[in-house]
Amino acid sequence: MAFNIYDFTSLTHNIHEGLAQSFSPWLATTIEWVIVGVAYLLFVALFGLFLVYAERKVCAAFQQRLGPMRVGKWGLLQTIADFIKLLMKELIMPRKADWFLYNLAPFIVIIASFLAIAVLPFAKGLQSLDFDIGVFYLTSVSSVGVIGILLAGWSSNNKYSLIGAMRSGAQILSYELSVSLSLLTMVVFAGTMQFSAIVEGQRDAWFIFSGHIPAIIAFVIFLIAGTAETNRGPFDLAEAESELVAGFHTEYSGIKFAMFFLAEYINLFIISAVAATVFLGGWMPLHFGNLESFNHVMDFIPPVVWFFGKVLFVIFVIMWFKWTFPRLRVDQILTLEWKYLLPINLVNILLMALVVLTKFHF
Amino acid sequence: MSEIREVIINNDRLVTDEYLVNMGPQHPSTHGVLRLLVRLEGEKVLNVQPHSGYIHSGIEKMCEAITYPQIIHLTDRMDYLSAHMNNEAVALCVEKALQVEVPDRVKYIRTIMDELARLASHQLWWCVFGMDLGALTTFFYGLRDREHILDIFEETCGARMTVSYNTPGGLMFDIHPNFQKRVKDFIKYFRTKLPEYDKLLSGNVILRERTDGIGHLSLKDAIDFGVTGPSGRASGFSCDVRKHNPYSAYPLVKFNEILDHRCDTYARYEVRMREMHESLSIIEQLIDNIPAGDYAVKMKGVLKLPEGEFYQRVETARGELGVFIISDGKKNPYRVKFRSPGFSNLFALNQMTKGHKIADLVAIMSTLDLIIPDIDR
Amino acid sequence: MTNEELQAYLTGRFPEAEIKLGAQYVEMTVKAEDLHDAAVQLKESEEIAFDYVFCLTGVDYAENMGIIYHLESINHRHVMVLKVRTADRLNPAIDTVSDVWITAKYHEREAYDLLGIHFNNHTDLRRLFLEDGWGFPLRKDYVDEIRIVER
Amino acid sequence: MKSFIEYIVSIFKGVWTLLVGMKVTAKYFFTPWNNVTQQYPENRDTLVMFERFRGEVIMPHTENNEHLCTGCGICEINCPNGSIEIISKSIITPEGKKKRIIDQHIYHLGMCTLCNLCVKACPTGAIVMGQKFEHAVWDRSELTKVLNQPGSKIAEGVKE
Repeated sequence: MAFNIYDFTSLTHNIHEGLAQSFSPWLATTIEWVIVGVAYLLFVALFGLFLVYAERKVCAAFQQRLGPMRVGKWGLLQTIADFIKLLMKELIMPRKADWFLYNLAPFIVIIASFLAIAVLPFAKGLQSLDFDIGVFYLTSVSSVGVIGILLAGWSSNNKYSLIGAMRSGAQILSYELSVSLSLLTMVVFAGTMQFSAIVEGQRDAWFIFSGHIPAIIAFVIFLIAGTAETNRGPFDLAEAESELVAGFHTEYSGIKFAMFFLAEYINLFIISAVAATVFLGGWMPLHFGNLESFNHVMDFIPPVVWFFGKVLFVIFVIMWFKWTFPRLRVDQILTLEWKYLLPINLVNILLMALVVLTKFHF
Repeated sequence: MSEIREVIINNDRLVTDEYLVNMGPQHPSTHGVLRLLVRLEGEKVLNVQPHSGYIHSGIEKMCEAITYPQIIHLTDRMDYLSAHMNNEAVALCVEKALQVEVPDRVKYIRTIMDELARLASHQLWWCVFGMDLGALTTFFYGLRDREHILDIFEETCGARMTVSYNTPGGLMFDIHPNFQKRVKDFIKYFRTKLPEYDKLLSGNVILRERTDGIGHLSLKDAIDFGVTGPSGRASGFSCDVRKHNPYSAYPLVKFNEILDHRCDTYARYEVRMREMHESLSIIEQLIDNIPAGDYAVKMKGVLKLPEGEFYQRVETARGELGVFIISDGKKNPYRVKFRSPGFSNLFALNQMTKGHKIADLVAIMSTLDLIIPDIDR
Repeated sequence: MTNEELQAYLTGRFPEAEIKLGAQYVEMTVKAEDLHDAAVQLKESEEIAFDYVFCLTGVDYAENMGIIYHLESINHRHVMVLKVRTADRLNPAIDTVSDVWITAKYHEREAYDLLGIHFNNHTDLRRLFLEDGWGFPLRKDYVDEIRIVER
Repeated sequence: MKSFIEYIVSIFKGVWTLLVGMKVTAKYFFTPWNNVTQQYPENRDTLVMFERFRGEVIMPHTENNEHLCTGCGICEINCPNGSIEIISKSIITPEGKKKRIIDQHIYHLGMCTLCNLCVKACPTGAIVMGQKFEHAVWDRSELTKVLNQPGSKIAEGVKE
């Protein structure tokens, strides 16, 4: 079982072989499922905690503060302490809330996030679902989460929650278009919907460089629409603190609130990971045409590091948005989508198609 | 199910309802304990009814039981962001009744302190306005700069917010030896930070979209509702008491009354931003010329106002503050009335928000710069 | 107009009212039944045009209640004080001027809340700060043994 | 066509204003040494309040346990909140004269608004404003303090 940090194909293959030899095929598959599931759960929980910590530190730095400093060195254990506190809190449900839907909503939100994570390639061979319609799958799964938000808002029997949920519904349904269309632009360029193939296609140059103008436009649109998709500032209308108290999760407490909270950060990770994969080359190192020695040095850095570096960069940019801009109003958010992003996107697809047809790219 | 279909078919459209939402008394954007009863149709605001009294502390009643110097410390707690101006209003009113002329030094220091308090108040307003619109970072930048002013206050007056610095006949203490240097340092520092405020918020396309043309308050409405201060001046209502009924050292300084005729939320925003520049220039004109002299006139141990009615108008950071004292010749006032600016400003809210969205309601309320203890007293 | 000119003008205009020059402002006392009429005239007359009420104070004089309006004209920049007394102290009532000056509507609510002065024809006369059935704290005979500690 | 150009220009102008704002926050992000946070309980040793800071009313005592308070009660009259109570007692001085002196200077910190009127009114300067500001206690009764220390007496030569 050779362990290679540049290529995980052999590792996963060996595990599969080993299991298949020792157990019946049915049992082996079940064990694989469990391993993959536990791995994702662990990853999501830990990365979610890290992101919460990072958000607080980044926001503090933007605001000339220090952020959490008390729990652990540099406040490193702060999010863990917060998580324990949330676990121990009493679950309070409004009296006339719809019991079933109220309890179902956080699960739908978090399951939707888990589904989307499955197709992301973390490194060569480190990907659990490699569909040939990966992009298609991702866009469809990522819109399931809004059902959870709508349910949460409706079932809480709270007017603020309801307004928040309705805002969120209108917003996510609209911005789904832009996310899909900007991804579609890149699908046109890549010629495939399979994530592993998209990453492979960026071996020589990342799409944002090789696709030049249309790719950059698509990237910017994807960032904006992705921020809106994850309900983060300046598009955080669904929870708009100064208007709706906490929006759709006003009435949630304890672990159920933690689920919404975690889902928000996983969604942030997913959007950033997709941006990194489709536009910034995924786990592919930075390569420049003929600079052999430079490319060689870049190859030396493990793909997982490349992937997470890019993801964290995109996450930082999205956080930067949130901590700089005022929030938009609900009609402006729709204006931005339907009058600006969508037309630009459609023109951009045409432009991309022209670029591909004329082979005017690197 | 068939019932619903029937409704839809019969009316040819979906039946929607208006609904009531209670904003406050515990709500992040009401800045304290104001309760707004908002009637909504979807996101659209149909009617706003302010309900106040959650922090009514009976200051006017309390004043009837205490002496004139003691009243001053209660006014700190009305509009806590313009504590200096509130103190000064009472002090001026008592001085007017007793026909005491305070030394020039006192007038200068009072004016500088007023303008510093106005700056601090506008800084806090700016950062809270940003926060109400969702730009949380502005909150910390505003507070960071306000801290410098509060340090100046603390060094000279001994307290950061409830300063109680004015007394009838002068000041509680003389200025601290470091005062002038600190103020000059602050002016230099803040002149570098003000352009940053503009870059971060004023020019921002999202802010402009959120504020331009929102919350229109015509000049006539502003006068009818008695909306004063920066909010009134943004509607073209020339209501600056410093200009029309000057007091302390205001007749001696050159400054402009900031007027704007656009009447919308952005106008109210910009009037306050420009007032900050104006305040800085007023302080600059005075800080080097503070005349030597006493910091207070020697007053009697027990102040007794002559029988009569005395009114003093002062411009606080939120508008016109009136102190009306009716005296029956005793050491306690017979009746004290505070005409607080926030009170009149609040009730124009309904007029301004009709037909706008919930998010606009928050923005408009924020530009009125309401301080709830000021309304409830 | 200066205070003297204003006094002369008002004396000519309101022969029934009692007009004197106070320490600061011209003070005009009208009878309760003339209040609304006087208010309309003060606002509508071009020469004086008092369009801005900047203060409205209710006072409990031991024998009756008084209301003091501070008026300013935005165009002419002169100020006057309009005073009126109610007939009764226990159930004071007076005409509203909220249809003349909108801002008076809320100041009158405050006066009603704290002094119990009833304003006739007021469209929305509810308590503003306190609960119904509280009592009227600014009246001189208001007793609250629990919350007010006499020293 | 004109409106189309305006549309494009408005996009670029809007994005530019956003970038200007982002530059401001980025400036602070990359200069973390300018942070303004004060870590309060940790910096307690170096934290110095301004000399005029009003934290509480105190009565300074000399090393011989002497104070300057004559028990005249002017501070009690001047206090707007009734947070000062003076309890005085009669003694016979060595010369055989009857004299009223301070027994207990009771100060209710919980009622005090720190307005400085008592300190300003005190004819002998017996009470001053202290710098302590950490007043949180477990029981409200702990906020009632007796300012003159037990066994203390008035310093020599203080004019009545």
